[in-house]
Amino acid sequence: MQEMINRAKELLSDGTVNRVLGWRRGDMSYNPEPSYFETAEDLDANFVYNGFCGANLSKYMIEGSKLEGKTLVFLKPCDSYSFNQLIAEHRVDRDKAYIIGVGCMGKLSFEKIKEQGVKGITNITIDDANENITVETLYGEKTLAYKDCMLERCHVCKGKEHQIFDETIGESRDTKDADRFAEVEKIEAMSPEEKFAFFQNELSRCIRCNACRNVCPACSCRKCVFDSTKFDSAQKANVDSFEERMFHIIRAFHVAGRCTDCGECSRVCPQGIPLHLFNRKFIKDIDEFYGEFQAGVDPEAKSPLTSFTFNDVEPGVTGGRR
Amino acid sequence: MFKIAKSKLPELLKAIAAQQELFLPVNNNGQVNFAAWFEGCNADIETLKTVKSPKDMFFPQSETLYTVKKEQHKLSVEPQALADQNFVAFGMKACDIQGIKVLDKVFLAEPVDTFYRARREHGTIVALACHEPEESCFCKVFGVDCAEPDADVVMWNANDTLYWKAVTDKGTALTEALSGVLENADAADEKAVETEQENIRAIVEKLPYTNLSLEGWNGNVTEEKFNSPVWEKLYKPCLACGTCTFVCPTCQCYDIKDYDTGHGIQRYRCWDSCMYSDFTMMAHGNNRTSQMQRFRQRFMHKLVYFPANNDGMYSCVGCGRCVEKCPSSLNIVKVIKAFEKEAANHE
Amino acid sequence: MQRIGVFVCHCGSNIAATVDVKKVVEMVSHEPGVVHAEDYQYMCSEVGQAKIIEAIREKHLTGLVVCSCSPRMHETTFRKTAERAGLNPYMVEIANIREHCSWIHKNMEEATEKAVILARAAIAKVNLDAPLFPGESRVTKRALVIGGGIAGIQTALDIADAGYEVDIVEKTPSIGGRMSQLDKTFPTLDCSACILTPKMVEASANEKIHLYTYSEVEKVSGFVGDFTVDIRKKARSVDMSKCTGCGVCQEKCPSRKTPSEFNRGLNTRSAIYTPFAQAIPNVPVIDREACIKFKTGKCGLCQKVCQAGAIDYEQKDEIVTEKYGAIVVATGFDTIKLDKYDEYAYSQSKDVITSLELERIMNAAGPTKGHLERLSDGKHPKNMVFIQCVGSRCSDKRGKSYCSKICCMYTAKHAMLIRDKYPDVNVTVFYIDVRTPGKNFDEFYRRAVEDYGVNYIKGQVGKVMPQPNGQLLVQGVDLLDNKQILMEADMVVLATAIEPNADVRRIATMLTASIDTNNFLTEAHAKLRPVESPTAGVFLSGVCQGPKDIPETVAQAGAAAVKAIGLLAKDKLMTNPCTAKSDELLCNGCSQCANVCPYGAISYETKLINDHGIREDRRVAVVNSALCQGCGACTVTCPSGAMDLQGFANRQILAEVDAICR
Amino acid sequence: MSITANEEFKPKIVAFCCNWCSYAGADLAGSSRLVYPADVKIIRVPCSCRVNPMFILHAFEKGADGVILCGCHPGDCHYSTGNYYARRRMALLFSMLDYIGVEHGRTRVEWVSAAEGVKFSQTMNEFVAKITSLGKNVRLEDLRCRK
Repeated sequence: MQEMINRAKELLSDGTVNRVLGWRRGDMSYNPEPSYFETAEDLDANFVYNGFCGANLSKYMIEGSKLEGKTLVFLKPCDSYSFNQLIAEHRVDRDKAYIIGVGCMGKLSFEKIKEQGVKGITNITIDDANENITVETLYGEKTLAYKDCMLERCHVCKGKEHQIFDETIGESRDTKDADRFAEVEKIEAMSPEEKFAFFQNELSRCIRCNACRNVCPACSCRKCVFDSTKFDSAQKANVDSFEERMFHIIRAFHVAGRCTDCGECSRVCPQGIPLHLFNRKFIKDIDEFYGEFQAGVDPEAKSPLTSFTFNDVEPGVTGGRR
Repeated sequence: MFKIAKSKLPELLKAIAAQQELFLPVNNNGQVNFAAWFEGCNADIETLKTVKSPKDMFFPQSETLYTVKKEQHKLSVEPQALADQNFVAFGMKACDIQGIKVLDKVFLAEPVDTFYRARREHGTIVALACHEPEESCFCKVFGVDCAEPDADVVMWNANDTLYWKAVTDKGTALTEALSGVLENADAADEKAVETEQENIRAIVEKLPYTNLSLEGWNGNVTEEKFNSPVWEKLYKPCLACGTCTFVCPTCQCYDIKDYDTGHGIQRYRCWDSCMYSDFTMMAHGNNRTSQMQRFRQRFMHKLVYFPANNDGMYSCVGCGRCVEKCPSSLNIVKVIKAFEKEAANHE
Repeated sequence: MQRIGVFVCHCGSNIAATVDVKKVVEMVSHEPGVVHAEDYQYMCSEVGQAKIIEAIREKHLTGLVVCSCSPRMHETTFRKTAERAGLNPYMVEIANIREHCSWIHKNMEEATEKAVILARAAIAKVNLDAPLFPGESRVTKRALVIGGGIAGIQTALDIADAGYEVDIVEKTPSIGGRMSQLDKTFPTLDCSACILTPKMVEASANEKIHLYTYSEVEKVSGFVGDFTVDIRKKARSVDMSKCTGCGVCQEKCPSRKTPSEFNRGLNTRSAIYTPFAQAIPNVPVIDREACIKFKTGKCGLCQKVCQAGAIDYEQKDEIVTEKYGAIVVATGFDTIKLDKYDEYAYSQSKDVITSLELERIMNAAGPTKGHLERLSDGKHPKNMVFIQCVGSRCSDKRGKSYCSKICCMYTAKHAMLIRDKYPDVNVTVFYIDVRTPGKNFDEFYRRAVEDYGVNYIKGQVGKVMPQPNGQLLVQGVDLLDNKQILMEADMVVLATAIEPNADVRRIATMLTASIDTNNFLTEAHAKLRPVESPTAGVFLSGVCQGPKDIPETVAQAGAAAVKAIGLLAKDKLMTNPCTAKSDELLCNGCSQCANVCPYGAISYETKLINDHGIREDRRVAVVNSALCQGCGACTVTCPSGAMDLQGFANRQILAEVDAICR
Repeated sequence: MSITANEEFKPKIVAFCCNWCSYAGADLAGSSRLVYPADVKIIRVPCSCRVNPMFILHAFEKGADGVILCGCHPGDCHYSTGNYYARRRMALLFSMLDYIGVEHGRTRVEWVSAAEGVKFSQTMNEFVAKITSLGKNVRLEDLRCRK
């Protein structure tokens, strides 16, 4: 972290960048926020980078690209896929960004920590090796394995290679210990009734807060079709009915072939809905139907839904069934 | 005062449900929210905070106001029936009850919102004191005592026992109907409750946000706060989602929309969020065009406009849901602290 | 709200026998917006149309629904009817209650109910219709032909013959193309030069035709009827207005080691050169890579010997910008590289040659002055082996999946010519299939076999092995006798697959014309619009679209010319108003729509947008309505719904769905 | 609302047909008097690529029991490439519908040329039979649209 601060100060002072986009220390151990820094003092006092800095800063660069001069942005390996995809869609300006790829040891989930019976957190310390975290609470102290507190997405990490950067700082650790499509396959194997019951139950919790959409770097529309009167789709009703399914299917469809599987949607869902299951289903189908494709690797690549071959599979052939 | 062993909770719930409709915190796949009771439901009174506040028992996220039907060239309007069934809101916490009081100010003031009033009248609130307050709680800042909620019935959760005290007539009526399952409490139990309250209050004192100062926030500082340069920095991480508003126990804004059912039009209202770009969109456009303005609106409303119109009552109750749920880790505490810091810098 | 009139047609008894038209009239009259509903025997008749016109005028209708036969039948009729009454023709929707209802249903109640629903859907759609107006764009009456081979020459001649100006851009120093390299042509054995040269002369003499030789297309902008093209005239280093074509410079040039492109590298040429004797224009160019003057600054011999003073070492590339109404692509082909086919020993032996090289060897102006001889030792060959389908019909990645189409015929030609001129040479042809679909083609091939004794073996050659004695050992298989063959040959000729000229990719990108996986330009419709590109105003001539022989190329060249003439003959183009339209406020500028547009109709502009008080420069999509054909692919690709299709708008289709489902 | 066995279930079926091939194929089915059930209602679109997945979900939301999309055969698209995009979009959408537990077969894509009146009619007969066997769409409808 100190290396990041030092480098950021250098780049600020030599005029390479006008500001730094990183994470600001929160008032709790677990709530740093994405933030801009413009002075060395501010960086020294408030810049933080640790396991709780899960937020993908690529999305902030859409607005960041409109600011005067260059912005130094810190991107984790998975964030860099999103940045590339945003370049492909002309939503960020490469020339406005100075990208430092930062290492990643896997990011922590506040929910996962609480799930392990932790209440009244007063302080969290992460050991140097990122093996354990010690949680001090009003009701006693607890040591948890770092691995058990990681976000789902880190267990199926795409790898710790930055897809785009001007320089890199910090080390990474391979955190992949699960199959990315295992959950999807589990659902695919269910009967239609079970599938329906599963999704109905998960989506029954949806409160239409749009956190999944607004945090998503692929959902970068200036005005979402679900907020627009253009399509007769602008509905905010939260009725225990088709509404949510429509929203989540269409959202997943709109980002299909563009979603880098950064996992932000699932991270931010206040109701813990595993939203990545929608996106990952499309990713899996695209891989199966049209050949492996990872959005955000090559900004020049054509997305699978804006290309075709003469002998693509026919609709009705269902992924995971063949 | 009465009591019941916690192990007998299912029986208690069943007995209540036999009397009235029952809503209570139910765990669904790890997430606890208020929901209608059903036999075998995963009732969860240990989790301190439900994800959503319990306000939608009184002010549902979506509700139909009336239905218009078309028969050839004739239109007819079918009014929506008001709630007419008694129900019990079981396990509400002190902060959420304070939230309902905030909503009362809005919906029970003239012109009265009849949908809301009907639900309030038919609802009996069975509160639960906060056994183990958490770090994100700051209800004390708003004068809420989570050891002694203000409700029809208050319960305490200690020593594997639920202690039950009827406070109002509604509460007494419910208690009488439950005489078959509730046991009478004795002096030792009274003592146990007192101890639990002391424990709770002691923990509250140790909470990190307990000493948050509201100095400088009142109904008379509109211009000063509105024009503060702090907002411009503060709002930056805001993603403009509605999480904070939708988990908040006091946010009361709603939108009214029509839904074409194919055989009629349902006019319904649904929660809206001042964080959304089309909030209060009118024919001429929008009176708040930037996210900074929308962000500012939310906190100005909670801490300045609402007290200005409601005898100094803040429309934040310190439940801390936004602290836990904001995707960008922004929240009202950070706002208050930022202004505090700004003020300190000026001195 | 619209004021809609619904007109229900009986179509004699075609509709009325199964649909209760009176009931339909009654039911639809309650629909929102409907102010008039009536039925009539034949709506399409003069009387029926008069009823519509009367209702439009009397009831001040703003939209029409005609419940009748298929819109494919009478939509145009009723649109014209509406127009006659002063209503915008696009305010008309048809409910197809004949083909889609009365003709396929037996039960009257059921059919009537369906007819009502179809009418409701049409009413719902017309309620959201907006008047549409076809746009107009002007036509520049000049055509550009890219490529100066026989395809380009013929297209240019035909266009010029119709009275329009036409420019040919040819990359090499002379027009003529591949055909100029051929010796004889099948199936009549005409001398290629004898039939091509007059065409070349005609093209250069025609005052409507302007030749840009040694030039390339650099940039294309604009759209159908109004293209703007930058042409790079490469520096020839010879002043075309002064040069007399005497050829002295070429004789005197001391740099003579450059492989001759025209002779496929079988011999060399001078640094200042014309590709071949009959070149048009007959003005040499200096190959600056080879020229001693350019390389070392010394020499300058050509300048000294040029009586006309035409040599200009200072000449620079020049960019000419021209406007065109139509563009014809005639970029032709080349043979594939053989580096992946080393089993045929092409790189190892001078005596393994391609068919095109054989053409040059057989040609009197070629490297051997037309004598058939081995390039390794100049000896007259006794045994020749021809191998067919080298790189054609190839299932693996090395070659091409398609049939090159011309090889069977030219190989028969070669075999026949060799056997005719040198009866002592044994000719063997290894083939997979012999394909001779064409006028007098099979007869031609049969002559080769029956009259000239060419030995055809069905089977493939696995390997050609050069021997120390200079012989070639050919190892193949005879599939009919099912036996291995090992034979000696003095020369082996490879019928090398042809592929589109390498430049076609660059040109297609500039024109936003699509190309297929083999780099052939795609036609607008494989069967019905074979000489048009999906990009309006761009036409295809010759092998750039697919393998062809000379007569087919000439025929297609003429067809492309006719299409171009048809375009140039118009003063203005009326554009289809049912085109896509982008809402600037919603557009993200993400380019996804342009990626799926088959017509290159979508471009992006940076514009100052006022989005409810927020003013900022944004990249937004702009649809060129002259190019858009209205397929709607972009509308679905657009996630925000910024892109919509006029006449088939999102809300209209949803309204139809609602009407059907309610 | 439940459908009992003896109550005759009349499915609501929306068919999107491209103007150039399938709509013409439907016309040919009509002029050839090839009968198929009246439950099928056709919406004309310029090309199969005009059909937004939202249209399909919207139809289900509003109470459709089956949605079928017909377009030109791959390679025959009037706009050259439209149906190739439609094919990918629908392949993914249908797979997703299957994934969330919608009965297999409620949606279908069929390529029908202008000459295939017989195929059009056969397809519609099959599709109606399939949807009838599946019964009412309850998984994708909006309950508010029920009568």
